[in-house]
Amino acid sequence: MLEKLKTWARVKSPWILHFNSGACNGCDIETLASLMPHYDLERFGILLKATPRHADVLVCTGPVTRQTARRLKRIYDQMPEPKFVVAVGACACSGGAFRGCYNVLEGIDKVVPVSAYIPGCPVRPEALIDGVAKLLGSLQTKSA
Amino acid sequence: MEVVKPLLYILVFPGFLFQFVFSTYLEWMDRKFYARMQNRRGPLYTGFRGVLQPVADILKLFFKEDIVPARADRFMFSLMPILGLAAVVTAGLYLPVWLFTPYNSFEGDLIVVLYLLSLPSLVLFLAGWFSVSPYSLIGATRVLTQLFAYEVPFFLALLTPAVVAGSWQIQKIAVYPWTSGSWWVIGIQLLAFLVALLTLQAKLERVPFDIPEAETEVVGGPLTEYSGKKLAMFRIQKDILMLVGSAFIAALFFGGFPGGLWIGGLWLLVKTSIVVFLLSVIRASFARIRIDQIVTFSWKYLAPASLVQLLVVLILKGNGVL
Amino acid sequence: MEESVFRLPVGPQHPFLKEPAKFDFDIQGEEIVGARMNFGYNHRGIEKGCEARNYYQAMYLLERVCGICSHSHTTAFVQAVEEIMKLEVPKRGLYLRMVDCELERLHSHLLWLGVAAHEVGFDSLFMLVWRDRELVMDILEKISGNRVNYAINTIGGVRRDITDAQRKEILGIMKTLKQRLDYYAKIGTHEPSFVGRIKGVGTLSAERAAEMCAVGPFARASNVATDVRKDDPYACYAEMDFKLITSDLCDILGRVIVRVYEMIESCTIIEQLLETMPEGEIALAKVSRRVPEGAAVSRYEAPRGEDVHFVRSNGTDKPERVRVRAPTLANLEAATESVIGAYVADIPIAIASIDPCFSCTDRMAIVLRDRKRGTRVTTWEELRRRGIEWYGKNKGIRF
Amino acid sequence: MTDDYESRVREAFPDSTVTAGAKGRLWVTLTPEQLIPAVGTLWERFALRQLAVIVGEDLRDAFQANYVFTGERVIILQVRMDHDKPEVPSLVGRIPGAAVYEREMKDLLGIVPVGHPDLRRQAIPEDWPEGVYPLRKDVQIPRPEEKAAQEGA
Amino acid sequence: MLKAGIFIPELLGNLGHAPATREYPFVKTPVPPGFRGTPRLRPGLCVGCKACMRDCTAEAIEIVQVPPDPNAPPPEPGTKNVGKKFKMILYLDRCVHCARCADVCPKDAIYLDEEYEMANFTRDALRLEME
Ligand code: SF4
Ligand code: SF4
Ligand code: SF4
Ligand code: SF4
Ligand code: SF4
Ligand code: SF4
Ligand code: SF4
Ligand code: SF4
Repeated sequence: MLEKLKTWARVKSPWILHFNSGACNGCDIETLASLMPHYDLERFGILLKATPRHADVLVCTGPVTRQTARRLKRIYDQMPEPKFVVAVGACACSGGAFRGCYNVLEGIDKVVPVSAYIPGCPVRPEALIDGVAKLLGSLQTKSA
Repeated sequence: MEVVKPLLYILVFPGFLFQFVFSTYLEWMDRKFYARMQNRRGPLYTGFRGVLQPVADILKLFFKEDIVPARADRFMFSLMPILGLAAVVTAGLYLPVWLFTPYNSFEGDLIVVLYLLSLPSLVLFLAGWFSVSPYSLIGATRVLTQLFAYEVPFFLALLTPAVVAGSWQIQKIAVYPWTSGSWWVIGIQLLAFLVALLTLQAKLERVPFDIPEAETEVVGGPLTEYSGKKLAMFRIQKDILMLVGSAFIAALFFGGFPGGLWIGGLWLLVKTSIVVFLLSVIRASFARIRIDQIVTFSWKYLAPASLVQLLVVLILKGNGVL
Repeated sequence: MEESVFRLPVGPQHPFLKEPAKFDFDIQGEEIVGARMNFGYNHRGIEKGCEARNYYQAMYLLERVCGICSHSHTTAFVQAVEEIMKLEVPKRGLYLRMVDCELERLHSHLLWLGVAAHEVGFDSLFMLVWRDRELVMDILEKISGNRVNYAINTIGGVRRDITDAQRKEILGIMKTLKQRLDYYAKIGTHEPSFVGRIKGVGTLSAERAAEMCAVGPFARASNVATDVRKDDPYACYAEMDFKLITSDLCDILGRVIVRVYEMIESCTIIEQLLETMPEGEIALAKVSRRVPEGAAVSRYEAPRGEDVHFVRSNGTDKPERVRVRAPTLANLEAATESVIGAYVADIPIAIASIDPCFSCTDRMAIVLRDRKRGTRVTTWEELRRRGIEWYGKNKGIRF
Repeated sequence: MTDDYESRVREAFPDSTVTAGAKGRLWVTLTPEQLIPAVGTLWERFALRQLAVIVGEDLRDAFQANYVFTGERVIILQVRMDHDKPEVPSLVGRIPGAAVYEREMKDLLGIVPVGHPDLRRQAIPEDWPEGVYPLRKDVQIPRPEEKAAQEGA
Repeated sequence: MLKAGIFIPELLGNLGHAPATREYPFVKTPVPPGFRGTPRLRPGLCVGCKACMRDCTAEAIEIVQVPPDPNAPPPEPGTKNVGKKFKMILYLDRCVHCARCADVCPKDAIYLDEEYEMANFTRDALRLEME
């Protein structure tokens, strides 16, 4: 019962923190755009938070440049458990267009564990919503 | 029995449980109004139309890991959320909910409530201060600066109905328009009502007065370092503060509760909702002002306005119109 | 140090920055007395990456220098390559390129207006502006197939034509958009709390702007009439009839005004383009994959100002050297200066007012330091005495 | 098509080859020693003050720095230097804005702007190996490993 | 020039009409024609020239020859062997949807469909094989 309540609350109120680890901005704009009236992520209780301490889901864009890698790790560590990381965009998944550039690590999963990958360049806001919905769906089934 | 009754008061009605339910409902309404004004939907899928959204938020926070930053003062850091919550819940006990007199109503409880309502700001200041991170320190100083700016106009504005009713007891002020039969006093206090509304907004640290928590400037302000349960307590505190604040303003300016339990209850709901609606209109239609601007604003406009209002009421009173 | 100066680090992850960059501000109370910027968080090595790719791959890579002016970078690059190859792009192709370019300007300025509103906590304006931005995004998606990285350019022209139905639709949307823009111009200049936050903040005088080589709307808001579209017209801008918007307010309010009216001009340009669009091919049919040896510099007026690309080819199908100079880089220095003396609360909006984006800039570290506002003059005089004329006014900027 | 402007430029740089490119762009070759006076000439005779960008290049047998000045016309000063001695005089004294580009040139190509006041790293990370200049042609940077699972099939 | 509350009419007006929010994910938003979604291979058309592989911006395509099925009946004597068969491995986690592959393919064997909701939990799941 308590478990159920826990998952319910968790699924209904995922607060996100957005981190750009060297993205081209495309995915960042789309992340923001998905909070806007047309897509309105708040419908699902998703709020964009400013500090890692308040967040449940780290929405990370970008191929992880060498300079941001440490930051990314630190922000991840600052987040309270349970926490999830969503890799948004081709670059966050694997480096995308930036594969082979000398200053990128090619993918967030090189630095922090990733719970869901959303491919696209950029991901459409719809795809983002879809990805988050899939992640939440998996949480629900996992605990059920 | 003697023990159970006050306990019930504190924990269930009109204490914590009632306040919690009511206040989450108000938060939902506020978010909904705000979203709709921005042409979007707001919380929608948590419970009916999203009513349970605030509850889900708080519950989720309770189930989360609770981190105390290494640099923070552990004891004070943990004490603050509880203190803040206690203050607002106590203030809420004096809320004239319906017809029956609050458990511990007494002559002068208005002052006590005003005092209790400024406690959360102090708590916030201390919370920021003891979490020792640059953002929370700046946030904390801002809380304090802002406090000095709005507190005086807030007091003055709430003084008006007290003077009109000639009492310091919330209960009496609230029933005054009804018992005296002079409905129209609601009309002449509009200016004070406006000031009270704005200063309440400042107390709640919402746009345009959300300076201490300005996301784009100081991240999360005093609460930057809080997470998990403690953050949840702060959220409850904020919600209840909104409930208590708006219910008080509603009670003092719109009068009490005619017509028994149900109609009285409904009236409470309606008038509080109206105040919350006005608050969210304010939130939606302004940009955040700067800390120096709020100080000038409140000393240049708000304080004089509330003084003028007080003067008007005093003159009317002196001439025996009231 | 008279009073305790307290350091406020901002970034690289901070709500007001959509991109990673780090600033250190020295503050006294609420006043900023010093500022330092550290970039490089977004350095991905694109320039080297280009050398390992062929021209087409490099073009798509450069498109991803940044998603806000993705079209700007490809256009600047493609222009340079076409210059080396001496290609004559069909007129319809150029027109289509310009349509995209102006649409991009619209979406970028709308984005900026929203973000600027958000920086000062004016979320309702943010939401509504971004709602209307979706109009532009929808057009862009319809004509290019993607919302952000349009990939419309190709060497020798563009990849997609627009249909007559789309043309009509865009003209219709331009009308609505113009009305909305007029409305936002009104809000932006009349809403007291908003104006209160942006008026007189982050000022940069016309002389300083010219000296510091500021570009784009940022310079135009300081009354410097600079616009590559006018100064060194590329594509068919010489044939277009549009005004160069400037403002003499020199503050953030001026930047808001310039951008909003520029958007209205953009709408006008798009209308002209669509109405006079010539028939014909949209791209050259056959373009060699190898680019003859040579070098070219291409200038382009991106939404944020002048974007300069340098391309050197070596006769193979891969570029020898690609260099990107983003507009933000030219502006940041000036922006850092405009922050000093402001309040902490003004940092986001002052930095945001140049519309910074570090995706392609990300390379600098400025140290700006002067303890009290008074010392500015002294340093200034000192430097002057040392005979560093002109730029000596840079008072205490240490690189 | 030699116009008036171009002949004036040719006149101003007698020792250099001046090539006219598309759109009236002028490419002027220089040696490192000639750079500072040349910038002065541009400044005084042509009122070209805006340094748009400095582009460092590795031409394999030599290094070259291209100084792009924009204004009425675009003039590009091309400074060629030996591969063994990649040094140019710094322009910071004259144009503070050049500092950023020079620093980057140093970071990415190892071209040293002599007389630059502050040559800390700016583009590449702090833990980057000393003496490796990513934009040099002979530098190969190993790529990070793909995740094993990816390469599976 | 300043007018307090100038924004309020618009905001209150918004209360009066329906929000701009699209009902996604409950109602799918249609993508415009020409949308660049996921690259797909028409295996019958591919001749294995690998032009797409060479030009792919993100190294996202791999074209490999399918080993002939040992169980398949041997080609009838007299008929020409239909030829080699190819399959495409698409690393969807890398693809940047630039459509260069579709442009460059001489046989129009690649096209981009309209699929964009491809989120998944592992990168392996994003590796698509098309025969
Ligand atoms: S996936 Fe594409 S759009 Fe997104 S950040 Fe990376 S390059 Fe930009
Ligand atoms: S624009 Fe707003 S939501 Fe976005 S990062 Fe900045 S503060 Fe956060
Ligand atoms: S500074 Fe920008 S353009 Fe230059 S290599 Fe880095 S990411 Fe690429
Ligand atoms: S100028 Fe800014 S917005 Fe434009 S491409 Fe560069 S980083 Fe992006
Ligand atoms: S060899 Fe010639 S025809 Fe063939 S791809 Fe290269 S440039 Fe084109
Ligand atoms: S099909 Fe065309 S591109 Fe492919 S190998 Fe043959 S000639 Fe080359
Ligand atoms: S769309 Fe672009 S990135 Fe994707 S497979 Fe084709 S060429 Fe590669
Ligand atoms: S370019 Fe077309 S034909 Fe050639 S390998 Fe790719 S899919 Fe096959």
